[in-house]
Amino acid sequence: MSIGLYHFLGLAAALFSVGVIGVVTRRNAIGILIGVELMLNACNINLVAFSRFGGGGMVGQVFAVFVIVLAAAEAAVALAIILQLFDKRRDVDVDRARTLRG
Amino acid sequence: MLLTFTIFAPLVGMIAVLLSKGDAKQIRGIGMTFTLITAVLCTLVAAQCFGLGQDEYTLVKDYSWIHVSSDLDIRYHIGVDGLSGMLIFLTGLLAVCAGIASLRIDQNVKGYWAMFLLLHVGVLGTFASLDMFLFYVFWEIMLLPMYFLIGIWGGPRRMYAAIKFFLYTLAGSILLLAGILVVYFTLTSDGNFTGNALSIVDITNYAKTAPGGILGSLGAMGATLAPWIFAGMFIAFAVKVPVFPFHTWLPDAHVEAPTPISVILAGILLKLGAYGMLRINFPFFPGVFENAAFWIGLLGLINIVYGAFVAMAQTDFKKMIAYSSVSHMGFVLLGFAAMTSEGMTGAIMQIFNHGTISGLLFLMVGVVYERAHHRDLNRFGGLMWKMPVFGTIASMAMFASLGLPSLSGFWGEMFTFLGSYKGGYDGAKVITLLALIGLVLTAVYYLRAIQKVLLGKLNPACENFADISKTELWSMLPLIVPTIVFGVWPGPLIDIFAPFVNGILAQIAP
Amino acid sequence: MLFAESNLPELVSSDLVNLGPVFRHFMAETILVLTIPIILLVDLKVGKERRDEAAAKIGLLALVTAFFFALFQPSGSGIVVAKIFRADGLAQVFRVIAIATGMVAAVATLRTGQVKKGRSEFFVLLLGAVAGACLTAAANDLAVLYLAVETLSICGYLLAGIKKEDLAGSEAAMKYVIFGAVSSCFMLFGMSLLYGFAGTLTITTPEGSEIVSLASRANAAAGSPAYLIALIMVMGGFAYKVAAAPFQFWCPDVYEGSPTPVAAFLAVASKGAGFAAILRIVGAATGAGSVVTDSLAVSSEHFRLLLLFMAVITITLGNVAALRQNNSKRLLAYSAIAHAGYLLLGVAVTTDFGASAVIFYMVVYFFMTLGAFYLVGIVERDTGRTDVDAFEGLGYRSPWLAACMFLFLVSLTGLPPTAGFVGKFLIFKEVFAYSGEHGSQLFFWGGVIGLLNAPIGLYYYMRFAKVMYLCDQKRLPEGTKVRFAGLDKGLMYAVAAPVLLLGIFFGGLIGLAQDAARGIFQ
Amino acid sequence: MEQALPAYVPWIIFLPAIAGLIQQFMGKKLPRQGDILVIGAMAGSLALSVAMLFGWMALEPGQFFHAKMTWFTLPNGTEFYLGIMVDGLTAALSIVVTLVATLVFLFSSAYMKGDANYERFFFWLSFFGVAMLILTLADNLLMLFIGWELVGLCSYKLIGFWSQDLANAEAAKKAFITTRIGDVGMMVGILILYNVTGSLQFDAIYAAAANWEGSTGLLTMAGIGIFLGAVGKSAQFPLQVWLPDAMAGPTPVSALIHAATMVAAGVYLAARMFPIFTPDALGYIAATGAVTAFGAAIIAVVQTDIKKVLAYSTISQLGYMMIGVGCGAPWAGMFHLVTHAFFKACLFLGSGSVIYAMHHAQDLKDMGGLRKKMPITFATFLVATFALAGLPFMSGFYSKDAILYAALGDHSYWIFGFGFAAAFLTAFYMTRMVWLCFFGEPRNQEKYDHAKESPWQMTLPLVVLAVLSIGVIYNQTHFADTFFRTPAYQEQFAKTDSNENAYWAADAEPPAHHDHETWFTMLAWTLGPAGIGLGLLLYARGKRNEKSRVMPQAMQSYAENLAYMDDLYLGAVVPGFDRTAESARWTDENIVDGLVNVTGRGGLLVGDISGDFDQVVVDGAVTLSADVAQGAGAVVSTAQTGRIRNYLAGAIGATAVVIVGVIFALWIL
Amino acid sequence: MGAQALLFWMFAAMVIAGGLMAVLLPSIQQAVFSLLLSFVGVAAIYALAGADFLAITQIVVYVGGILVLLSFGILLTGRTALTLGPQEIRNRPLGVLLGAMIFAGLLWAIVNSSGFAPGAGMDGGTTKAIGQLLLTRYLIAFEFAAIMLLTALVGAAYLVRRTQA
Repeated sequence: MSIGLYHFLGLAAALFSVGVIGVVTRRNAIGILIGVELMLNACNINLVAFSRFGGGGMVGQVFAVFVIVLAAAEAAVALAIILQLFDKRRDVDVDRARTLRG
Repeated sequence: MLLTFTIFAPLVGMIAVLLSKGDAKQIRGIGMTFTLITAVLCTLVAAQCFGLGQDEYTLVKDYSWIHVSSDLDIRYHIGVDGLSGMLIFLTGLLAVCAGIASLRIDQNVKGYWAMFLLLHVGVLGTFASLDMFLFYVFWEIMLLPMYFLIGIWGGPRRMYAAIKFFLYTLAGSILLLAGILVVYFTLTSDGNFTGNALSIVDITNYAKTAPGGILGSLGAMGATLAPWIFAGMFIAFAVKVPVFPFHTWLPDAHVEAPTPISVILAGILLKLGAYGMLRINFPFFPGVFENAAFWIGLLGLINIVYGAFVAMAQTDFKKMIAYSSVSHMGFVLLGFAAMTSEGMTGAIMQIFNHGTISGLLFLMVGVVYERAHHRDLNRFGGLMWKMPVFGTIASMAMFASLGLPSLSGFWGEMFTFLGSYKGGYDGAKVITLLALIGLVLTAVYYLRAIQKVLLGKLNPACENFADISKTELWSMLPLIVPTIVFGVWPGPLIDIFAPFVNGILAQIAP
Repeated sequence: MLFAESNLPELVSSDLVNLGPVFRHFMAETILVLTIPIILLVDLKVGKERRDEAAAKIGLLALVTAFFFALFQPSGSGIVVAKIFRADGLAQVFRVIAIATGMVAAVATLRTGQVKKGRSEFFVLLLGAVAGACLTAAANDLAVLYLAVETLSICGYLLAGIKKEDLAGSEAAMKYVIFGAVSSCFMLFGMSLLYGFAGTLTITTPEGSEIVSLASRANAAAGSPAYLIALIMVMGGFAYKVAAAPFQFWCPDVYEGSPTPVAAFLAVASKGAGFAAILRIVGAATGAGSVVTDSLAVSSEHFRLLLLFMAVITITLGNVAALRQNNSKRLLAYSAIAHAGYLLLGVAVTTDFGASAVIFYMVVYFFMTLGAFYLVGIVERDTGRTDVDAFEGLGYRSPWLAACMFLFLVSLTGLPPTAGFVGKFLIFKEVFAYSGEHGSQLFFWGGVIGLLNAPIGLYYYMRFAKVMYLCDQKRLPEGTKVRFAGLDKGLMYAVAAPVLLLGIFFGGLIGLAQDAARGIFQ
Repeated sequence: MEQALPAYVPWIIFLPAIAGLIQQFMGKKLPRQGDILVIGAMAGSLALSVAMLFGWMALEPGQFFHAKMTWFTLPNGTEFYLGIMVDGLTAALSIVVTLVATLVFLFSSAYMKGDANYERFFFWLSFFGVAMLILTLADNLLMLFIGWELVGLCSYKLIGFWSQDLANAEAAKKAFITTRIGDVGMMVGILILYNVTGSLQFDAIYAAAANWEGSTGLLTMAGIGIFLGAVGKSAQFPLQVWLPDAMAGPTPVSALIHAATMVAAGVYLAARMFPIFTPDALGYIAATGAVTAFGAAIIAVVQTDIKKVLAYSTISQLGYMMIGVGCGAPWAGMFHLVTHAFFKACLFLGSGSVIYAMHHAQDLKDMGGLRKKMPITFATFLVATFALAGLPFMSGFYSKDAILYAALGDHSYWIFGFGFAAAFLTAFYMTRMVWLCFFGEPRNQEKYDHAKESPWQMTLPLVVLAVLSIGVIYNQTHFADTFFRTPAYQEQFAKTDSNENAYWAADAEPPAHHDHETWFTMLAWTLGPAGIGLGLLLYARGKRNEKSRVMPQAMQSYAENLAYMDDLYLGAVVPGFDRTAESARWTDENIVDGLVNVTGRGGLLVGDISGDFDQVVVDGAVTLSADVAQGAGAVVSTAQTGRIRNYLAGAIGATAVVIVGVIFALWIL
Repeated sequence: MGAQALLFWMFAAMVIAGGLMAVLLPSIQQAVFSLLLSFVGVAAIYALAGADFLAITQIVVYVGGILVLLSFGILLTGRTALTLGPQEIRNRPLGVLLGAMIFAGLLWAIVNSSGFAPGAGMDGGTTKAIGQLLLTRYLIAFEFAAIMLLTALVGAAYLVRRTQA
């Protein structure tokens, strides 16, 4: 059998799940970001797969481009905020940042 | 137009009060003026309601209010028949009394009168509206002013009472809303139904003919749903009446509320529940009602006996009277359940007369409280000798309430019993005979109260009590007169709502 | 064959975007977006000390002009702009809401002196967020939708943390950004699958046009499990935007931590944008404008039930949790969650009237929630407290403020004669009507549960009323007079008046909402 | 049958009514606080009733006056009437009422002189007169019931007239409530009758009863129900407890209300309703009467309070009348009612005169030898006593005789026995009282010294009443003959198996009195003297005084403990009610409130919003609901840990569950 | 199975392995470096799918941008981040469970779905096509994205700017 749409989709699903694991288990804010990046990549794999093997056409890849750009921006912002918080708490353990709760 | 003016006269008054820059005195003046205007208009409206035909409304105004689509057409549809006419008259009556009694309120006068007048907008609107949406809107409008009137001008535990009142009533009216919506959507999708799915009149007429009731078009689901909706609406109104076991807000509310508000509460708000049952609950679901009659009668019995017993055990004057209201509203249910002309007559007479009498009683308590600043039955005594006028009126009121003939309280009970014994459901006779116990119990706690407050040696603590003042007397007069007049001559009272009774009996007990 | 040159058609002029319609239908957004670099340039020009007020002036000016443009921009259900936007009523309504919210938030920030430092950044971000919200409502292309949503989110993250000296603010921002990033991943994954099903990024097809879109391909896709899963994941992402269960966790913390005007903005504008997008996506996913086959009908039914459960859970969750709150911002946050639930209830029936009910409710919600937050902001300014007890005795200390607050609360509770009641009435009417027509017991009981929540709502809203009015007037905290005058007063009256008037004369707005909602579902 | 009502008849009611109102509203301004007005009005209606009597007698036998006007109409067209019906019963009772009332009013004008509330007293007296006359003249059960309740009210007000003293208030309350209990029974009767008849007019009811469709048991129940009303008002067993206490009221009140008229109204009711009584009902009535007559008589023997003696004697005499009705001879009952009204009123007023002289001391121990001090009182008192004791040629003799004979004729021999014994006891205790009061040595010297004869307003009534106690002025056969000729009664007579009534029904010449069996006549003649003789035997020698025991231990203690009835009520019934009430209150505050709150989540909300948890705790079961709602809120709040990762886990977990769940639910399963 | 398949499985393994390491390794730096592995793998997968432009962008932006950012972050948060050490990971079983559930669900759904839009798909270079699209259909979006990036950076810069005095 030749490699087709479903292989890519499966790969994407797997990568997405891996990202989920990271998001749920990491206590380090940056760790969580790592998980997020993995999930985003999974999405991109989907997009590319559909545009390559499905009837999606090129737009999918454009979408992927946007995703990558936004991912970068998001990462930058997230990092900024995390550093901002770190400045005050000297601590990247998100579990310990819980003054807001209830 | 008259009816519209009547409904919104208090609103104008409220705006006037809010805008007036005057001091407490002037505000009282404005408030009182508008209260009187309202009362006069109410009387005029009631005067229109004699000699109507069966199922006939007068002073009807029916404008489109919100026309969204053919199936959602909310109308400003008002009108009165004998029943609502009578109750509007009662409202005017009590408005005057409560108004005069309110002249003594001196804390935050502006707010008080605004709320007081707003309350009447809600009440009058509810009595007059023939569109369910309108009905619900007015019904809810009553909540807030009441909440504040109890909560701000009330006694020490006013918050507790206010919130309790609010929550109970709102919980009830939510069920009402659910019911309205279900009825509404069913009718809009019902091919046989021609007419406005929100119009009380149309739906009532449809309920006569529709196969399987107004939910008939739902088929089996409708059959299962109808009792639920009926029960929901019934609870909504039962909370207001109040019916056991939804009555526990009443004593708290009464005890904490200032005197005039207790008067309104007992005199009018409780009646709204009964009115709702007569106007919406029963006519919409005649079939269900017939099956439920026994249970309603049973609830009535419980209210009568249980309420009387609880009242008997009270040491707080006001609480006792509050529970006596619970007991007396039981007669209303008993009369409804009977589905006989006598029963309906008795119930509706009870509605009116309990309005005047309990109003009078609460004014009495107010008078005592003014002077003693407590309501503990055991700490009075011998007031008869210190304040004879008060004593006379008070004992008259209590005897009226325990159903002494020649005072209006008698008729309600008498006809309720006569009708209920004829009642159309199994067990009516047993329930009625058991309810007779109420006669004795009522006598017991009222006579006890008379004895503890009025008779015996003059309690030294009450040495310097003055007899009731002119103002207080004036605030009672509008209630004393009907108590006596309708006691000896109930004719006009019956005549005004007779067509309604025939109508609803034709509806629920054909 | 990697890196082989492909043979594409050359560009022809017709492919180029015609900017005319863009300016005609999206002038407001254009203004907002173009103002951002202007502010930045001005920053460079003016001195350090004047840059903040300069930015404020420009930003406010931009928002106001944008608002008026937004009001009068032509819109119609058929209009497609630059292939990727729709300028229909939906876009119109939510665009107006978003810009208005932005205006009020900006004013609130200035009036309550919330963000002292970094005003210019604040305005830049606010403009960005507003623009994002507007485009979210207008986007008709998955990629653009994602772009707009992300813009809104990212600016939101930064706004939440804009007070960097404030620990709570930073924590809120951190939670917001992380939660947002994750849930947007879910949304994106779902979108990517939808793209796979549709074969195009276009979401809906306006009636009369032949554009292939998700809506027109829904029938084909409906049979596949992945389709429903994709929808669920997309809904997850939007549930985060509108703070609906199970993605509501961030909401209370973020509202409490972030500056009050920002909280207000998030509560109204970003929720509104979310719902605009939800309506569009759900409409497309249930095959709006095309003949529905059985398979699609079935999957739509399942999807409806999911939405119903989501809604009911959200309502109950928000109400019950709000019972125990003492911080007014937090309390309003939970109430916002509950309201998201009510709105979802309106979405769940997937009828045009339901959609119009949602739009109506959203407009009302805009007035009452914004008003409540604004007043909380004022009280916070003068007392420095945001707990409910800060309102103690306001009924006597500044009666008109209390009156407005009370009006908003009554409306939030949903009692007549306020607009809040009408909104709930329309939504529940539709729910019951649906259950009646389709004989759906689930919808019936869902509606009942929703209704039964009202007393709970009443309870925690009335706590404000209680502290404002039912307090012991003898022992009122003296001195701390809450100033309520000038612009604040005017603005609040302007916001309060509709809450009351729309409760009595709501026909017009319903009509408007129905026009806006026409064609979202069939 | 019916004859147009003479125009003056309504004025029998109107006169005292108008007088009462005037006196109420301007009594202070009127001379002597308007008592003359009241007395005059009552005298006026006396005259009118006399006229009415003769007017009625002029009618053909069996005819009666009747007039009615519609009062109000029910929605279903049922009409209720204000109506007056004058047959023998009415005529007789109205005479009694107006006459005794007039005399008592006159008497009070002296007796109550100088009382703080003199004019209130007269208002209530006239009000009573009005109510009593409504009751008498009514042509339907509704009006009768109204009058019935109103006389109850007046009796309440007048018993409690001196209610600065709580004991009097207690007595008044007791009277009202006890009679109210009877009224419940009466309501039952009314309900049953109305349910069948659809009207409360007497004629309709008679007709319905005459050809009764529906079970006889129901009719019996109706009868007994109505009769229970009478039991309450006429202080029959077991509701007699209130009457002795009612003596707390001023003596004229006791004379008018609690001896002559109101208590007799019960008998009137029984007689009025006679046509509807089934044999069983009649049996029950007779039995009640017998038990009451005998039991009260025994108690009277040991009473030391002069008014209490009379009170118990009244109870027992009322029992007698009931025997009469129950044995199918309502005419005998009514006859005794009339005679009793006069001599018992005389006795009460006499005792009143004595008490007046004794400065409101009414215990026998303070009396003795008063005959010298107050001859008129003594003489009249003696006459009345003879009448009550049933000495030949006195009114009481004939009426009792008629009743006993009716009992005999009804073949209810044990009832006859009871009545017989009661008659004997009556003679005995009256002798005892008279002796201890008027003969012998004064036992309280200084009171004795101050005592003097009462003014004419008090003595005149005594004389009149004493004269009326002479029996020969009555022709009781004629009484029976004419007074019950209305057809309803005729049919009923025909039904009841009393030979004498059968005879009346046969519409023949009434038998003269002497054709009783001789043994019966002998007995009747000796009964009274025997009792008196025994009394003299025991007391005349001055050995014994009011304290001394005269009966076997069992009877004695039974009598001294007032037949244990009060113990029963105060010890068991009343506390029982109170305890029920108390527990009801507790339930209401703790359970009902609680339960509803649990369901409505109200408890906690109400509780903590109003900020007083104590209240919630007081609200009992609400604490439970508190936990419930606490839990609900707590679950969510603990979910809101503030840990972003828990949030993520929650959200993602939910999504994962939904995804997998959906897949399983929709496709795999 | 052809070379393409071989490559695919190889890179897929690389992606997943890298990803797993990135999420499972306790040390944050190691995580970042394994992330690099995964990213490169993804880029390769793009290339396999014929998305050359994306592959390059992937390398540039992710490897050259985001990874650098992350490592900067780690350096700036320095000590604590390193010493968070063993506690770096918490309730891994839950995470794995959730991951597994989602993976299973998605995989099952995808495998059983046939409704994907059919089409020949396209091959050959994509750079020009993407360029064209960005300049025609997505021009507005493209510009908007630019402004948006600007805004984000301004905001981020403001946040991280040290606020002395």
